[in-house]
Amino acid sequence: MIWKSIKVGFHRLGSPPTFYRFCLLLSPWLWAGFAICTIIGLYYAFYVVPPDYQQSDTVRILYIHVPAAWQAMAGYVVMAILAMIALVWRIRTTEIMAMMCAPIGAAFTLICLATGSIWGRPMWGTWWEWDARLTSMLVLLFIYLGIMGLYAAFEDRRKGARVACILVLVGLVNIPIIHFSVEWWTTLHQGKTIRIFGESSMHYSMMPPLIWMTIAVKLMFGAALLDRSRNELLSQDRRKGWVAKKLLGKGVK
Amino acid sequence: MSALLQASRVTFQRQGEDVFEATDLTLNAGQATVILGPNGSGKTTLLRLLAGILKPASGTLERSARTAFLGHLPALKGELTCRENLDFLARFHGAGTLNSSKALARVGLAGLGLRPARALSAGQKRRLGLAGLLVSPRPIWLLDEPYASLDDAGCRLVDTLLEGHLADGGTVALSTHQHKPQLAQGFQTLQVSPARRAEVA
Amino acid sequence: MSALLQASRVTFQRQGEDVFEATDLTLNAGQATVILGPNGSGKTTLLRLLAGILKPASGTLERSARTAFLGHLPALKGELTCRENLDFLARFHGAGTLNSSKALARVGLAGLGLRPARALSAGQKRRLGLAGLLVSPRPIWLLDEPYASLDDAGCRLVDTLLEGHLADGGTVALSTHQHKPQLAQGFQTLQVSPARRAEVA
Amino acid sequence: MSAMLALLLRDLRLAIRHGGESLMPLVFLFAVIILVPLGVGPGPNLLAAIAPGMIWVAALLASLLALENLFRPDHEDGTLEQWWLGHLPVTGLVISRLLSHWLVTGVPVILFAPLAAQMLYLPPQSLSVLMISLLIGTPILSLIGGLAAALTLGTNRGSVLLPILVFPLVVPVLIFATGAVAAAADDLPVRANLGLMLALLVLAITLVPLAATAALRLNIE
Amino acid sequence: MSAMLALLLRDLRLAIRHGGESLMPLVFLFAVIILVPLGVGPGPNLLAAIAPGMIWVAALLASLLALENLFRPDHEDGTLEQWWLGHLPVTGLVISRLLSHWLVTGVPVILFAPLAAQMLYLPPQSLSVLMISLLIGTPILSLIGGLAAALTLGTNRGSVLLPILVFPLVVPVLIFATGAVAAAADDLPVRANLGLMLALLVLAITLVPLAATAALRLNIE
Amino acid sequence: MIPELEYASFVWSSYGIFAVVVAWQILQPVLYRRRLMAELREEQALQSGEYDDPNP
Ligand code: HEM
Ligand SMILES: Nc1ncnc2c1ncn2[C@@H]1O[C@H](COP(=O)(O)OP(=O)(O)OP(=O)(O)O)[C@@H](O)[C@H]1O
Ligand SMILES: Nc1ncnc2c1ncn2[C@@H]1O[C@H](COP(=O)(O)OP(=O)(O)OP(=O)(O)O)[C@@H](O)[C@H]1O
Ligand SMILES: [Mg+2]
Ligand SMILES: [Mg+2]
Repeated sequence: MIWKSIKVGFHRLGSPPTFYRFCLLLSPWLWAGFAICTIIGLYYAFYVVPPDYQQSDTVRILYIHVPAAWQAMAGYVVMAILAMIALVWRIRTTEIMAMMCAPIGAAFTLICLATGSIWGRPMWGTWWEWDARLTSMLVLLFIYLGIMGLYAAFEDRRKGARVACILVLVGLVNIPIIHFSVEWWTTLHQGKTIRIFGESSMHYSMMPPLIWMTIAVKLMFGAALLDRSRNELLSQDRRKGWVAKKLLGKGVK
Repeated sequence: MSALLQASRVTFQRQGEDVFEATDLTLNAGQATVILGPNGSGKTTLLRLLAGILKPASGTLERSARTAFLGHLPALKGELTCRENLDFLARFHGAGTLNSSKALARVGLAGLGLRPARALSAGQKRRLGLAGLLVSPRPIWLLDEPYASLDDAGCRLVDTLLEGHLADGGTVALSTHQHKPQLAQGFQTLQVSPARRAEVA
Repeated sequence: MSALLQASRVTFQRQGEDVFEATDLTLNAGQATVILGPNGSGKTTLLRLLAGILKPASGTLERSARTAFLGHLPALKGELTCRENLDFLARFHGAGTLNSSKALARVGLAGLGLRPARALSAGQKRRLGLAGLLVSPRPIWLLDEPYASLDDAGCRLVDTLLEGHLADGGTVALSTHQHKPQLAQGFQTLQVSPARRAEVA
Repeated sequence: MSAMLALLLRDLRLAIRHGGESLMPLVFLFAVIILVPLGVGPGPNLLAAIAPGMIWVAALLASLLALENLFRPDHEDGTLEQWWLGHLPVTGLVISRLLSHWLVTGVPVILFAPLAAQMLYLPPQSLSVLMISLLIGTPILSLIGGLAAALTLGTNRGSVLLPILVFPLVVPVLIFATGAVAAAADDLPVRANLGLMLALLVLAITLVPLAATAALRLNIE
Repeated sequence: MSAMLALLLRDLRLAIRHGGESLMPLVFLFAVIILVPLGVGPGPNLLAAIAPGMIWVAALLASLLALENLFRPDHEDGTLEQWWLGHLPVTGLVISRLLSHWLVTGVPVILFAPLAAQMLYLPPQSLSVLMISLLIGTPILSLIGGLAAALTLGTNRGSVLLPILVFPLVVPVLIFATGAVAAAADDLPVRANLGLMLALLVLAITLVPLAATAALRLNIE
Repeated sequence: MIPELEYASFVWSSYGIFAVVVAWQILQPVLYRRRLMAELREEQALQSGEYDDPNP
């Protein structure tokens, strides 16, 4: 029953003009939410939170490092879900959305790696170490890049998307490895300190900016995803009737 | 007459466009089908669809017997000898009553068993491909231009092979351009027509 | 009539055995020659000899003009687009009056210039091969089964290309099986006969 | 089963008859073994330190090298599309092909590793760990490489992508493997590294054949 | 001339579009640069000692790797026989093909050698010698490899022969080259080694194109 | 707000990277869209025959 309604919903969104309108309407709201959350988050991060007694001011890196890390992983999960739907039901809009997740996810992975590395210099005395967490995160970046490259390498965009979706699903195994690497292997990287349920070993005063930034980053992911998907759809369907209609009509925004 | 293969409203898409118009086709035991159409109309694509190599974008396809597909590409390994190629096919698809040597003799390649496949002439390669059909019993034959590069004797050979296969309860669909099969029981034809492009409104 | 290519008593040997009987052949400007013979009789070998790809084991061969050879193998790079393939041929053999786009249009491939050659159908590949003859002016055309895989329109296309080439003072030798050329001025034929095996004394 | 066996035997026959690839792994191994002492000078300690890295690099390169020929020739001569004629499990054929890749590129390196280790003065207690790491690791290389080869088969830009896809995935394997051997040389525990590799192997074995089958299917269109 | 140029340009285009081979030399180089320190541990002296050997092995492997594709694809799709249509000097085409092999396999290694040397702590005074040895040596690798590829083109047992033919011929080159770099590191004279290499290069340049042309001619029959 | 200047450069460069990457994510779709629309309009104009040159 639920499955069916989900499927129907996807099919309705699967119609290119509807999807196009959906993206057009939703994305500005997401951008606005992103802006607001970021401002609040940055305010907390710089004015409210005291420096850590151990890590002093470098702890402020956490407010971008951790949201970016989480989003890099969450973005991958979203992409994998979309890829699954695309492969099973062959809905074109989900194919496109899955593919468009990759560059955004790659961007967040890059942020996580860069900030982590910058943070590591004062904390661990090294920019880089081949430990399990760091290595698996680097692998995530390359998987993202591989997906983008694979998609771009096909002339037939739909075929490219479907092949790349297979890679997406295979690459999914890397996500739990990233997450649990600190528990499975002794690593330089610190273990789990933040819990949503139960006692978090992080001081409560550090939580608000982290939460705000996390939400901000999620909204941004959604907004960028919709923008990119809309572009890609337009570019793929450039010879289709509905695009021409849009162009002839009130002029496309 | 039993249907060995049944396709209804099958289509195939490349780059989001249909290659040919939705097609219905039934291959009955003992009956031959000739697929006609100009270059690039989609005959090969259709045969590959029927063989199960491609997945239809829409429509349904039912096969109730094993399938052999002989395409433009030789599907032979040039480094292996003719006999090794046939032995491999027999083991890969399951051996039948005809062994490799007999199959070679049947298609007029007797004595070439130890020759590496790449040292055959064009027509001999096609004949080796035909021999591959014989070493393993598969009721559905899908042949893409089986007459290409064959001399007159070769064309007659194909006709006799087809008649034998049909008499054994097999079925065959083949595409061809210049030479039409000469079969005692005749054949049905299917004209492939390229899909009209979606109009820009 | 001037002879563009003259072969006298040429033979070719594989593994110490002649492939075909010693052959005489003269290709005159404006004249077509059709080489006939069953599969494996040595037509391809003879054409490759005439083209200079193989060296005759005995006999003499004189060519007084540039030669184009279109064989069973496509001599195309599948990764390159149709236009890139033709551009390469034009630069490699020296460009003529027809540019790549016009040559493509001439053989019925207009609009496929940006398609990688491997994504063509069998007949379209053969047509691309024909286009390769047009981009660079070479008076001697040696064509190995130019009609293979072509539809009726394609066969007529080959005939018109041949007539145009002959009218320009070129010459052509071609091998064929099922379809014979339909030329206003007719053609001479050459029957290739496999060499008799040296008898075991 | 018999189809898988037939394919495996034919692949090995072709490798012997045709492929320089079948000797290349050993060429690499011995190029490395001969050249490294020349550059380093015959100091046993130095050589011992670099031995596992060298042997592993040889294994990786041998594996990478043969990837282009894993599916492409079969694609080009039409043999690959015969896999889908319906009465055979294609995944089985993919497994058989990957197995023959491993037999041709991985096994020779494993077999000659003890000799190479000896020539590079690897301490005996590390040798067994090196062998285990090769046994676990080289199949991973074949599996990952096979997946990448299947994914890129139909692309225009072919295999510029291949190393990009393969490299990030196999480098961790090499890091863990050489880490294990280095740990063994220092009498440290090697469990963690080898366990990780084993986990990767299990993952690869379960995922790759299915994913590669799906990718091939899409690419032969 | 223009035919040679056309061939060269097309070969390079194909290398970019199709061949993973065009990235493989760099993949090798970086596999070596990243993995060796991991296997060896970051001791600058040790790394410096093995650096020239490693870089040279990468160059050798890159060159060997591409040999199978030097003439075989052209042979199989019928492009090679077009070379003999009479109005072109085939030796020129062979030279052009060898040149493109060197451009694709040798030059990237040369270009990235300074970076690799840096990362492996090669002493600066050896770098220039390393570069010179690569400049002289990599064309020799391409030439010798090209000859072997031409010789083995038509054989049935294909390229099991290839490494067997190539290896004994190129190992001396590698020994002279790494010897020269090692000598430079110890401030010893390098003339003798480099001179020998230069002699080899001259020899190869004069002999190989003709011999390869003859071998190809025989093999396309 | 950052009393200890010792680590300021680390913190600021982190935030800087974040800002740059986010900005790029905002900008890229917009730029791509511009190019795409220009292309589409041109194609459209070509097809409907009312081609007006954008650079008169
Ligand atoms: C290049 C280096 C680094 C990388 C690639 C990296 C990667 C990651 C990733 C992927 C996560 C999310 C883990 C998850 O939730 O499953 C994370 C979380 C975190 N990282 Fe890093 N990190 C790096 C350096 C650092 C440094 C130097 C520190 C501080 C000393 C640090 C502190 C944290 C903290 C506190 C968390 C939240 C932990 C939690 O999950 O509760 N990271 N990092
Ligand atoms: N791999 C491919 N990618 C894209 N288009 C292709 C591909 N293969 C074929 N086509 C196109 O699809 C159409 C149908 O091709 P197909 O090979 O089925 O034709 P065909 O009827 O067999 O022609 P022929 O008589 O020349 O063999 C052709 O227009 C061709 O250009
Ligand atoms: N590379 C080779 N090595 C050994 N024998 C060969 C080789 N190529 C062809 N032959 C043999 O030489 C004979 C002539 O071959 P050729 O290709 O010239 O025949 P053909 O007349 O072109 O035949 P078809 O009509 O089938 O194309 C054949 O018997 C063939 O088996
Ligand atoms: Mg066809
Ligand atoms: Mg022939």
